[in-house]
Amino acid sequence: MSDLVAAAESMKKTERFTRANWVAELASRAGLLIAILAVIAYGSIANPAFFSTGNFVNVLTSMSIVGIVVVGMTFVLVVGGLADLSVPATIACGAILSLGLQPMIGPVPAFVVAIALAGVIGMLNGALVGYAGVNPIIATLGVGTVGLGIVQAAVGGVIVYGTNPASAELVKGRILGIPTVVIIFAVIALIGHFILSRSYWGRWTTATGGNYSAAQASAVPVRAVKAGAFVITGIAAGISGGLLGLTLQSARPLVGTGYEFSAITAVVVGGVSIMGGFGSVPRAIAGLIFVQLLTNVMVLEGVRTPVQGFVLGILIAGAVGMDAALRKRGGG
Amino acid sequence: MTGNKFILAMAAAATLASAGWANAKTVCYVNAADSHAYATPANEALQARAKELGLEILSLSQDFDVQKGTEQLNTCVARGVDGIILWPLDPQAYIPGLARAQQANIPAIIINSPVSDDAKPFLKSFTGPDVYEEGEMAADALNEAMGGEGSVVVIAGQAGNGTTLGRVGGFMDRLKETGSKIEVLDTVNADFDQQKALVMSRDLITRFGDKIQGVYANDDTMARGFIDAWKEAKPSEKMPPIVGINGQKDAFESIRVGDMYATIVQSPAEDGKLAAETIAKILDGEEVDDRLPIPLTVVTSENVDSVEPAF
Amino acid sequence: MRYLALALQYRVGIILGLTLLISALVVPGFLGLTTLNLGLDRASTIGIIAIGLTVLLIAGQIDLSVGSVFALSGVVSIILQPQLGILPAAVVGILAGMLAGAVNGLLVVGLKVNSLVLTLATMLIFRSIAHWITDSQPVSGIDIMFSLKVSQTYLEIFSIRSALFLAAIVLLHVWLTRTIPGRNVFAVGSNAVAAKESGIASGRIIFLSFMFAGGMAGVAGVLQSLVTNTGSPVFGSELTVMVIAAVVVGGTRLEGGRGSALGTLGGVLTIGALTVAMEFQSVPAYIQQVVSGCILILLVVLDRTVHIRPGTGREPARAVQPITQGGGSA
Amino acid sequence: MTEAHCALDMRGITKTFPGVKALSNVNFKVKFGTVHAVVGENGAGKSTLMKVLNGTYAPTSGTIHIADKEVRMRRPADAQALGIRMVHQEINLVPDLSVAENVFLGRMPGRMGYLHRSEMIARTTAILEELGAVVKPRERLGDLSISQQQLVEIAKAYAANPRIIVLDEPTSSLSDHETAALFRILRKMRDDGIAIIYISHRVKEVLQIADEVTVLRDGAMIETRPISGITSAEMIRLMVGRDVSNVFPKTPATVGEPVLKVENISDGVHFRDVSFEVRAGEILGLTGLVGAGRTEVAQTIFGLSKLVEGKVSLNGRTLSIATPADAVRAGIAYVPEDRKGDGIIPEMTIRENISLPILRKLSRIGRISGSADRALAGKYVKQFAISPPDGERRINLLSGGNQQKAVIAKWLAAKPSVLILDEPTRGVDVGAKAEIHNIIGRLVGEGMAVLMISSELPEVMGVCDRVVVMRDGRASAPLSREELSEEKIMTLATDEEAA
Repeated sequence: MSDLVAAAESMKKTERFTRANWVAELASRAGLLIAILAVIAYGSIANPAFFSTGNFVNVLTSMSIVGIVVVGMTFVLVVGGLADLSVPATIACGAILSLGLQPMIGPVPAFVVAIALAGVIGMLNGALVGYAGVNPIIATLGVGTVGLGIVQAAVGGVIVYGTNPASAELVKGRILGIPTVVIIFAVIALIGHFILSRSYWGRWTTATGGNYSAAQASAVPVRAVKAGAFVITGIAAGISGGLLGLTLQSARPLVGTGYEFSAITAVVVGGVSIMGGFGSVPRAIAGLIFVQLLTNVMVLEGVRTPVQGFVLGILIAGAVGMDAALRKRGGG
Repeated sequence: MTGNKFILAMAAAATLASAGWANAKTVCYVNAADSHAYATPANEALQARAKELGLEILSLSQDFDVQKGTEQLNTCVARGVDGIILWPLDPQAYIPGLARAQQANIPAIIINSPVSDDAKPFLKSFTGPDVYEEGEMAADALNEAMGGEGSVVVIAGQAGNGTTLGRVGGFMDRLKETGSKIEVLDTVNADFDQQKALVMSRDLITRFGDKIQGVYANDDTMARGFIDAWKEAKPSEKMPPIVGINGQKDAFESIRVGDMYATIVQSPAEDGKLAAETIAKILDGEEVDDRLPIPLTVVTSENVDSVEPAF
Repeated sequence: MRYLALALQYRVGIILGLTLLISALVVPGFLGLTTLNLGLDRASTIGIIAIGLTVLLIAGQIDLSVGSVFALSGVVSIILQPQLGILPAAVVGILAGMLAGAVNGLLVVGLKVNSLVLTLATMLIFRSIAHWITDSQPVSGIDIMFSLKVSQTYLEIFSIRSALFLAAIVLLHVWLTRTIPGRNVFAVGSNAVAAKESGIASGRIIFLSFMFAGGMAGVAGVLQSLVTNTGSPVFGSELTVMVIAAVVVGGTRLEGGRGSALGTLGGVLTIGALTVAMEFQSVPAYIQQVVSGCILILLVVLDRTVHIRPGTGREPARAVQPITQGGGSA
Repeated sequence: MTEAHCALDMRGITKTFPGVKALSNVNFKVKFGTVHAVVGENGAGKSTLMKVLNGTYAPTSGTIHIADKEVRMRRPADAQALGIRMVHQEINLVPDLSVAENVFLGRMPGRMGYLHRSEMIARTTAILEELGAVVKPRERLGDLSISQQQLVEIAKAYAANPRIIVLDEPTSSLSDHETAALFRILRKMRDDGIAIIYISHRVKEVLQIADEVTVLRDGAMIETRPISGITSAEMIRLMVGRDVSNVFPKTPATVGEPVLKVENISDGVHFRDVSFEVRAGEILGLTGLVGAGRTEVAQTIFGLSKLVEGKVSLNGRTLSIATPADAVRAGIAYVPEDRKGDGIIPEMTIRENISLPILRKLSRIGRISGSADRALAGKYVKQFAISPPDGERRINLLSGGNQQKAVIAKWLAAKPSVLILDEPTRGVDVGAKAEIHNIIGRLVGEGMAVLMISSELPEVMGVCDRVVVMRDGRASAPLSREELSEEKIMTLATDEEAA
């Protein structure tokens, strides 16, 4: 969100060539903030239960797990990698391993191994997309299908239960009144934001997505950078899956279903361009916050599940339409 | 008549297809999924029992996809198997397939979930637990726990899914039937997913707060989601009575510590076994009842130590 | 190298042949009319949708919403049966599919947005509408005997569905290779700029391709609903991935400009044969997933890494690749 | 000559872009049944004029008459409807369709949508035969060589039965045999009454094929003359036509040891057997016609394309360069020709663009030092007077010249020992051009070795210490400053015998 405030400030400093440009810029940068505020305003009026610490903590807690995936997915979109559809497999892998390996090697090593293996799935995606040049949709779809199949074959139909209540308590507990998962999410988001906006790897990521051949000609190791985005997403999804397993204390192969779409939705609604080269973690998280608050309000208002899907669909379509319109006008 | 020709063709195809097969009778088993907490042990039990009975099982997995299942039913008919066991995921969609099976003189039974009455003529039997009945039992249990009045939330499975339809339908119908004063505040779809149930329960608790005097979850996984949400939101308050279905191990645990009021145990092993035995009987020419239930047990704190969890 | 190139060109045929060969060896009684009939019938739902998607992918676009359109059309065609009668309702169902496709096309062409994300959105929207109008309950048709008639087998090989699919494939083949609009679809997908400069209305072609894809998904959905006498909002949720896999296995390029009806036929039959063979052996669904996933990856990696023709220069004029670069590049 | 013979009459055409006057009051007349050559240096306004003619640009002022009727063209389709066909130098065809389908793209013969394939193929075969092209009509276009594709482009324009056909450097990728065939068909088209506008650098070819020639220079029409009244030397003089020494002040520098040395390199496709060396404190010019392989040489040295044969060494050390990152590490920098495509990351700021190649050096434990980053950008923004002087500006909002300065800054930041500049002043206005030349001069003054690719002869003449001329993938021996003359370079670049 600091990004948005900074954006508003830089708006004042930078003069624009035309009015249309100015409006486009404002809409692009502050639009989401306004939308979030609008949802909060509506929610507060419509339902007294909405504007309460308890509810906001709930929303934060609920979005933390998918939020970690969002951080990774931001890298994939920014680098021009379209989407990582293998997330459900990676999450399942993280959840099942982090619980299933507990009795053998203890909770912490199990968690680490789970994330490492998720990273390996990410590397496989990365190798296919970055080095072999396979279309990301097909590559991640294929890897995801195979990965999920293997996970299912490995555990059969068995629900994997946690055996270490202490680790569950740790994850479900609160530190200074803030749920631990929220803190973990915040830390990962900060790290992701740092990498994307402050580190050379992040700059490379943006450059590769912005203009692949120019980045290549500028000595950026474009293939590695592209692959890296998928590794980052793999690791993020692994962490997400691990935490999911620990909070639920149970894991099934299909535990990660739908997370890929939720993550893509948040990132796209956040205004990160599907074409790559533009976007930040705070933007994506603002998108996530918006979607989550909207869902929260809808559930509180008793809107039926199918209608919620409808609204979400309209939202994504609107977001990409706006992105396209702004791009045209912004002269990119 | 085309019908006759049709059957003839089918019979010819059947001989063709079964040529080279062992003499053992082959039964086609269209199951719900291969990798699922309830379905897997049920499948395994069915396979094991069938083997004992000398049946060859051709196991096809729908993977919770009705469309796939209807086509698999065609595969079974065309394969000219001796019998069909179907795990329906939809009350209607299989009827034409079952009708074709009948035309081909292949006896069919269904397990685990009911289908609409239109399908009755095409079925020899319905074995195993009835998701609709489970809904009814859940209504009774909740009615008892709440003294016949109060307001509840229903956490349902996937919208449109056969199990969801049965378990919600049975529950609602039973409440009406018994004249219970229990009022349903809202029904949400949490897709049999613990995390989704957790997230939605948080919102439900925020929305209704203490108005939630009881909870009915379509399975224990989602019940668990509600329990966790309640503990987060109101750690000091007493848990409202929660009724789940399936009889999972952790649900038993919750009942023991008082987090949950009841679950309904259905044994997947019994479920599978009964189906295998029933089809074996039919193939031996015996008459079977059109409804062969397996015992469903409502587990509360009273009997939790004497009943085995389902899985 | 020459043999490799040749092998690569006909890889779909080879994969299909291998699948059949291995199946015949492993599965007793696999080779026979029954299997053919079955394989065709099993493949036809995927196949009919794949026909629409083949055209769309050649034009350089993608539609993730076909699974939802499939459900929506089916629901519409069943729910209207009491008012309109079976056949008119079926027609309306197909029209609903075309309308859904038109919405996709209009948004992609009009807003110039990336079709991947846009159809991700409409996938949610169309599915929601299907849930909405049915109240999430499956609806059943008025005449079950009609369903039986629709799903009958003729000449021991064809069901109406599979005959329709094969006929459509032949038509598609003719259309794609022998007609001017068909060739123009390739031109738009391969180099939209060059096509436009030569006076081809690429926007209209893309729009119509979307409409066609929606219509075909509608046809498949309506047929499914007629065969099962049921319209359910949950139908087809797993279809899209299978269809895209079948089309891509058939050698159609996800970035546009390349693809063929016969390739799609090969891809669809491969997946159909694979499914039937593995089901005959009671191979668990998850292993089936692993196998088909591996085949998919193998084929696309081969496609990317081995260049069929050595020694020729690079491709002329950077082709516009809407899927990877966004739809609005015209 | 009656007016009815006048196919095209462009009167008083002026075209201004923000800040640049690309064409000023150009009068240009072409008769039916003639081949009319348009010659001029790069940037003389030829391509702008042709874009006005084919409806891509609307002229700022002036009128266009086709066959004596005034016309207005808003888009290329309008021009096509009027019977104007362009053959671009860059191939713009559909790689996945067959040759015949490309020839008839947008106009395939058929009835009710059904394609008359045999007719299309027969007609294509006939056209290709007339052109003397060894191309099969059924072949997939993407499988053809570039020169074959070029022929298909020409065949496509010809097949449309145009009234006016514009060919932009059509022979740049054709062999002698193919060129001869092309001329044959051009003559036939001329005899059929088509007006042919022939844009070329190759003076010899112009003399061979054209009936009339128009010389453009600096956006103005210099002269139109019948070909019989002009010699090659005269034509070159008219094209160059300015006092070279004043425009490009050459700062004297002390030339030192060889820094970059390439020996017999080839990439297997575009060039072969190229050798030269670049010495410290010197600017080596690499010139030649477009398509001669200059850019490919630079890209190969920089690791963007694969070196198949030969040796590249820097300061006596043989290099093995597989990627640009290797080249940067070794001390080679490359300012690419295609600024939009390869030079800038449009969505990024000036600062982010400048520091891209050396980000790792600016970083500690992965984190980019914000102050070092800003300082670097600030330094170059100031030093190069990039306008607006704000490193936080998105680079695609700058003018071409300022973008180019930023791209050069990007590479200087990497502190290379050799700087390769590929057309560093293309599409840049006069003021920025001078600034860029100053910068280059300063750099060699500080002892840097510079390899500069340029098509613009005055620039090459004015700035370079020695010049290597390329033609058809081969490099000439370097010419020293004393040997340099525009005529000599032109001859080397176009003449078969001299190379």
